[in-house]
Amino acid sequence: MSSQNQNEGPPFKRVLIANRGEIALRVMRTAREMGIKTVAVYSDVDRHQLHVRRADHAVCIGGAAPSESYLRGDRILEVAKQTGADAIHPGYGFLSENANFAADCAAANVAFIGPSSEAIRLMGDKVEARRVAEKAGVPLVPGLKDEVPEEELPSAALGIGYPVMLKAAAGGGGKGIRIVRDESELLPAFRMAKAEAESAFGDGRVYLEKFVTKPRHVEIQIIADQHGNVTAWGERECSVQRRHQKLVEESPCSVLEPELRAEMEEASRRLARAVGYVGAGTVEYLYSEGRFYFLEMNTRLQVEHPITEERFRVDLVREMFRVCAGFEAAECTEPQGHSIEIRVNAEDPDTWFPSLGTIARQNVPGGPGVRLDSSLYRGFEVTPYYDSMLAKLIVHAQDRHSAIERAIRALQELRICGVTTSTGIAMRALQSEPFRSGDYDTSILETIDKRPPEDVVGHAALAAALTKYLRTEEVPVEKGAGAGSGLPAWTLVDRAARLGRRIR
Amino acid sequence: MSSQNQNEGPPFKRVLIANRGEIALRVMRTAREMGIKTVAVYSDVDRHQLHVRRADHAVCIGGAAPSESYLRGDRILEVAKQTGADAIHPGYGFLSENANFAADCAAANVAFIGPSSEAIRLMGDKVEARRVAEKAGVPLVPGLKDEVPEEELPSAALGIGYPVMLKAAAGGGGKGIRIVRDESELLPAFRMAKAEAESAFGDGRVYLEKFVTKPRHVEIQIIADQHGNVTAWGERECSVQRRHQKLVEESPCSVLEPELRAEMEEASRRLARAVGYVGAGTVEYLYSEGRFYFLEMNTRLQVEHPITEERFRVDLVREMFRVCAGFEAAECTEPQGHSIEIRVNAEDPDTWFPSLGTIARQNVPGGPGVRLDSSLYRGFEVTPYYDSMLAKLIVHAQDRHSAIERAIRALQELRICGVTTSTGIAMRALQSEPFRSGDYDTSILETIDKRPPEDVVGHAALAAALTKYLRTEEVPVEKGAGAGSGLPAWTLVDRAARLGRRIR
Amino acid sequence: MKYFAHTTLGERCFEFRRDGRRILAVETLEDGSSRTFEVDLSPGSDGAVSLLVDGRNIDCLIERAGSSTVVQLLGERVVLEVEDERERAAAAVAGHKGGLGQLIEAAMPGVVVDIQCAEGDTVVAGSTIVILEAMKMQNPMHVEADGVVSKVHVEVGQAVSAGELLIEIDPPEESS
Amino acid sequence: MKYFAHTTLGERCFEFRRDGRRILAVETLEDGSSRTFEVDLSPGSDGAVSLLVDGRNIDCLIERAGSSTVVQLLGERVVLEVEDERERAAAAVAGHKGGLGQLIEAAMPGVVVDIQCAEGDTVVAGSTIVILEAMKMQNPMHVEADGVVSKVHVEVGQAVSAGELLIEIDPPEESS
Repeated sequence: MSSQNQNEGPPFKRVLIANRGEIALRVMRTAREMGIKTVAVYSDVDRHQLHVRRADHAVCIGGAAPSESYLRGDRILEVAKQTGADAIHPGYGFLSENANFAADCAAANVAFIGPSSEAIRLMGDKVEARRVAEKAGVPLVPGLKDEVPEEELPSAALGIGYPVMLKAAAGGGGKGIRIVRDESELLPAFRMAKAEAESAFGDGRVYLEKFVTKPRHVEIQIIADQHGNVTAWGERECSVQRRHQKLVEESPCSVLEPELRAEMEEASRRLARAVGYVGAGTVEYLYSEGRFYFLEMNTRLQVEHPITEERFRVDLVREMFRVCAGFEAAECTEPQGHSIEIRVNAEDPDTWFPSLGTIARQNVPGGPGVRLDSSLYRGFEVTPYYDSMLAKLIVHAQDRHSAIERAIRALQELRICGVTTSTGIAMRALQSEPFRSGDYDTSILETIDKRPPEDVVGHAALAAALTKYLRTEEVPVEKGAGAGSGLPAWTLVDRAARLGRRIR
Repeated sequence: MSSQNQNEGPPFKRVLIANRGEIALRVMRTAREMGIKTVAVYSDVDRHQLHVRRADHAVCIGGAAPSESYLRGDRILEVAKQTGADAIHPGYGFLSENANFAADCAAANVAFIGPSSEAIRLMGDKVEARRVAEKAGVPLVPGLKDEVPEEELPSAALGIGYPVMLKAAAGGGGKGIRIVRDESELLPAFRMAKAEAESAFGDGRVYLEKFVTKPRHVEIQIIADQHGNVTAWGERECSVQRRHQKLVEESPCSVLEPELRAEMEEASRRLARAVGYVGAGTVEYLYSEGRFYFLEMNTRLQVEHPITEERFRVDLVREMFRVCAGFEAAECTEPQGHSIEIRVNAEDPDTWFPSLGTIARQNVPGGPGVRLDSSLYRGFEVTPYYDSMLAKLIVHAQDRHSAIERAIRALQELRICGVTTSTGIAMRALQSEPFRSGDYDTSILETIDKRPPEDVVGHAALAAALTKYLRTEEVPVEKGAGAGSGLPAWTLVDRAARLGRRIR
Repeated sequence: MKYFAHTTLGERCFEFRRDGRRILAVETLEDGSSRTFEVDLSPGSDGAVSLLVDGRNIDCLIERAGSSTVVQLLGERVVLEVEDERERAAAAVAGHKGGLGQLIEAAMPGVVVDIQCAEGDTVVAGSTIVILEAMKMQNPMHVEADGVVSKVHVEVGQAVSAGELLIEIDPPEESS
Repeated sequence: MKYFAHTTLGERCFEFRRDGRRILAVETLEDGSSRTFEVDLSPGSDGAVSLLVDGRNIDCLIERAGSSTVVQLLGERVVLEVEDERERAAAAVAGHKGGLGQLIEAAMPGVVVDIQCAEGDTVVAGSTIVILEAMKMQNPMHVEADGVVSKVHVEVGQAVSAGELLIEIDPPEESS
């Protein structure tokens, strides 16, 4: 493997970015720095989005609904041809894991910045992916693929190791699941589960699977080139989730031993090699008390890739362009310190509903160790058409403790007006005992106290009451020095957004 | 030397920050991350400044003129006592190199986050500083302290090495200076210089000094603790200057050989030891074609400290707090990549006049490798009372080429409305051949073309003409999708700032 | 005049008095005692309000959202309602709170993917009543207080806009 | 109607025509030929204007500063003046440019630290005439065109506010 060479020259002439929002900006920034011209595509409602305004060229490709624009692979390839783009970067979501689109790009002789169509197809089919993983020696959650007769159950459970889980074949959403902690509970539980499944679903088949206790989501970043090199760039822990959506990610994982990390990296490399992978990819695992189990492989750039970038000081988008153009993957650098990402989603922290509206103003954090990947601008409208993630706040510091303090400090500086965001709940997670100690799992958001601290509520009450006093009793307020504009001194920011009926 | 220990706990309980603007924020950010409470002091006109709004406590100390507020050491110490602050961080400028204030802090039993009063005094006196440096074996620009008789001149000049400079003792501002390139020119030049000096200043004394060709400003960052450890953190090159004010800084210096760097670091350590230095300090040198000469030592945090922080991943403010509290200096880390800082000053790029006004809006850059240390907010007023530096843009990338591209990309994203800033001239410097090649010296801003590129001017002309067309012919413009507010679609941002008469 | 701030952590009661540039705030505590502090307010054109309370800084941003006030400070978002004495008196005259019906409205534009009630059903506070799909997410909407479904205005598969009335709920019979 | 943009790199001349949502721009080049391009304009509430010129994106921010227009784009700041046909005609009637006197005004508040002329002095374009100290910097102010100092309104040491008249200069005698 060669190290990066600054004299390589731009690997492509012009790249079409088949995405929107922060990830389109992310890709454009690196493309611009590499001397690659950028082409933005946009839907009717996105004309003023930053990804359009920051591009060298921009072409409208259809209506607001993704199916009419960002998912229109045919239209996008046409634009690539028209504008002379020799590469397409799909970002994440939309067409990024669409094997057919990757194949179409190849057929049209436009480089798809990602793995081969075949690799996407294999990893996109969950059953197929598990099969390939098993064959490549990547550990899966132990379990039986078929129902076994009652008499074979105890030895099967022993083989898997307690606690085990009995799962109705026809079940879903947690229904029809029973946890068995030792052999004495096994047969009674099996019989009850069977009877329940029969009556609930009309299908009495019950499978045996390892019950993963205290599951943590830990994933490995890999980059593979066309010369057979597969490099692994450590892990990211993404266990702070709600509704299976990641909210806070960190790297490294605070409980991963170096030996196990090496094992996970090696397993990930084997999997990548098994499918002839080229590009950046992420292998997701369940980690549980010193063991790890394959979940799936994401054959694209991951939302949370910046925390890997900060620790390794690598530009993963640059590497994607490089390996796609045939350059050798960069040699892995020595990671440093600790990095945390906080996703800023437009959503109500209590209801987790999307929060729609117009961004009236924003204050962004700055200073040492703070990075903001944001699609926001004043006047930005949060619409129901697209993902509710508005921005990502990434911090890096010398150790985990400092990174947490820095993340809290940066969140204190960040303010977004016009919609409600998920940052309050991220603040709660960062300040919670389980997170601070590192001893947490994917249930963390269900277990912690989500209310703001009492002194903060008290100060808010005073500020709100005082503001109302000034408005109500119409005291002529002297303008604070440096306040600047001719606004009435106590003018409140009026919410353009209509808030849901919850707040009354 | 110990490496930093996250279990140390906060080194101080509460720090008063005797400064304003971006450096006050910079110090506060680290203090907050370390768990140290912060006290802001402010002048009448600064009530709404971010350094006040981000502090835990804030106290008004007087009028707008620095002499009535930020330079009032007595008042500041009083506030420190009142608020229970056990430390004072002076930032840069104001009281940061005031030996008496440092002594007063010591007498009042409040930690001054900086070196001893004595070290400040020694390094603050230029003559004394040169004496100490010479004694410590730090090279000075070779020259004679007294006039020598004509007959001794040739051998003296040979000892110093050509080219040499003849300088009128009473001269100043470049007057009465003659450059001599070889011995044949020496005596005639000496006689003419003497005669000129006699007639111009009534003082015919002329001194001989080394003429430093292609001078570059290169400085070494050091941190010294109370246990005799002095660590050196590489260099910063600050040769992009106008009116002796730095505008763009980079690290490392692109022409410094490792051996010379080691020599400069060692010389700086010797100087620090010679004055019993404790804290962060910077030794400034003139670098010229493989040699370096002592200029002065700044006994405080330097404006451009972030480029060192980015390369070494060290928090220099944290280290200042630590060594001041008696902890051992952190061990020096291995520097990585290349870092560039651009100062954002409110000033007209043609006249270099300060540009006063109110910040109507700003767009800040983001994404990988970009840091912004800024005191700006919407409504911020640039007043004549204080320094015109509004913000610092810092980038880091894997190598110098990428860092330059990243700095350009970030400057393209940065927009400040309401005042004129120095970023246009920084852009010119970054894109100039001398800067790109690394072959430049302190004259760079005098030599490069400062006009914007032709295609940019053409696009600006089209945009401005089109906007006027829309206003003049009052075409009802459909609002761009996502434009958001109810503003008339083509409303221009009106400058609150009154521009000088130059632009007409 | 007294100002009452209702928060998730209880009610706070303040009175204010001008004293030149400064404002004195008096908070009445639960036990009837009170404490006074000096407040210095600096409102900014960037929407932020800086309050110095006896020198202690509270840097916040205040938005109104309907009848509520949203305060952002220190990275937290506090939603509360502030009422002054006159408003409280008026509300008391207008009748007792509670016992009124609820209107379930769409919190966002979306598609109704599930309706978990029928007219005449008794529903309990906190139960899911409708699921709206928006932004590729299933968003359950909950009942806020016990009651009886009086009218269902939508059907499964129907696209609705924000604020559109979905379901009406009457108070439970025994309390109306 | 034609629009003339005066830039540091010469003059550009444009005409515009609406075509539904799009605008057609016709630029007249120096040799009298012209080129046409399609312009799509998106003005934003954040002050930015996005122009697509035949699909090529020009993302800029436009401010007015007196009679000048300031355009920020790609990290550059371009100051120019735009005049339409009517304005140009009006200016031509109003008389020839130049040959007028100059008023030297304080570009910023500050203190006069040096006056390098006296009434009656002949001054040449580009020469320093007054030095103002502001922000701890010495700021020299220059003469824009040759002339004769007719009035000095200030003295050394005097504090002046922005825009305050410092010195009046008449046109050189031979040209007035």
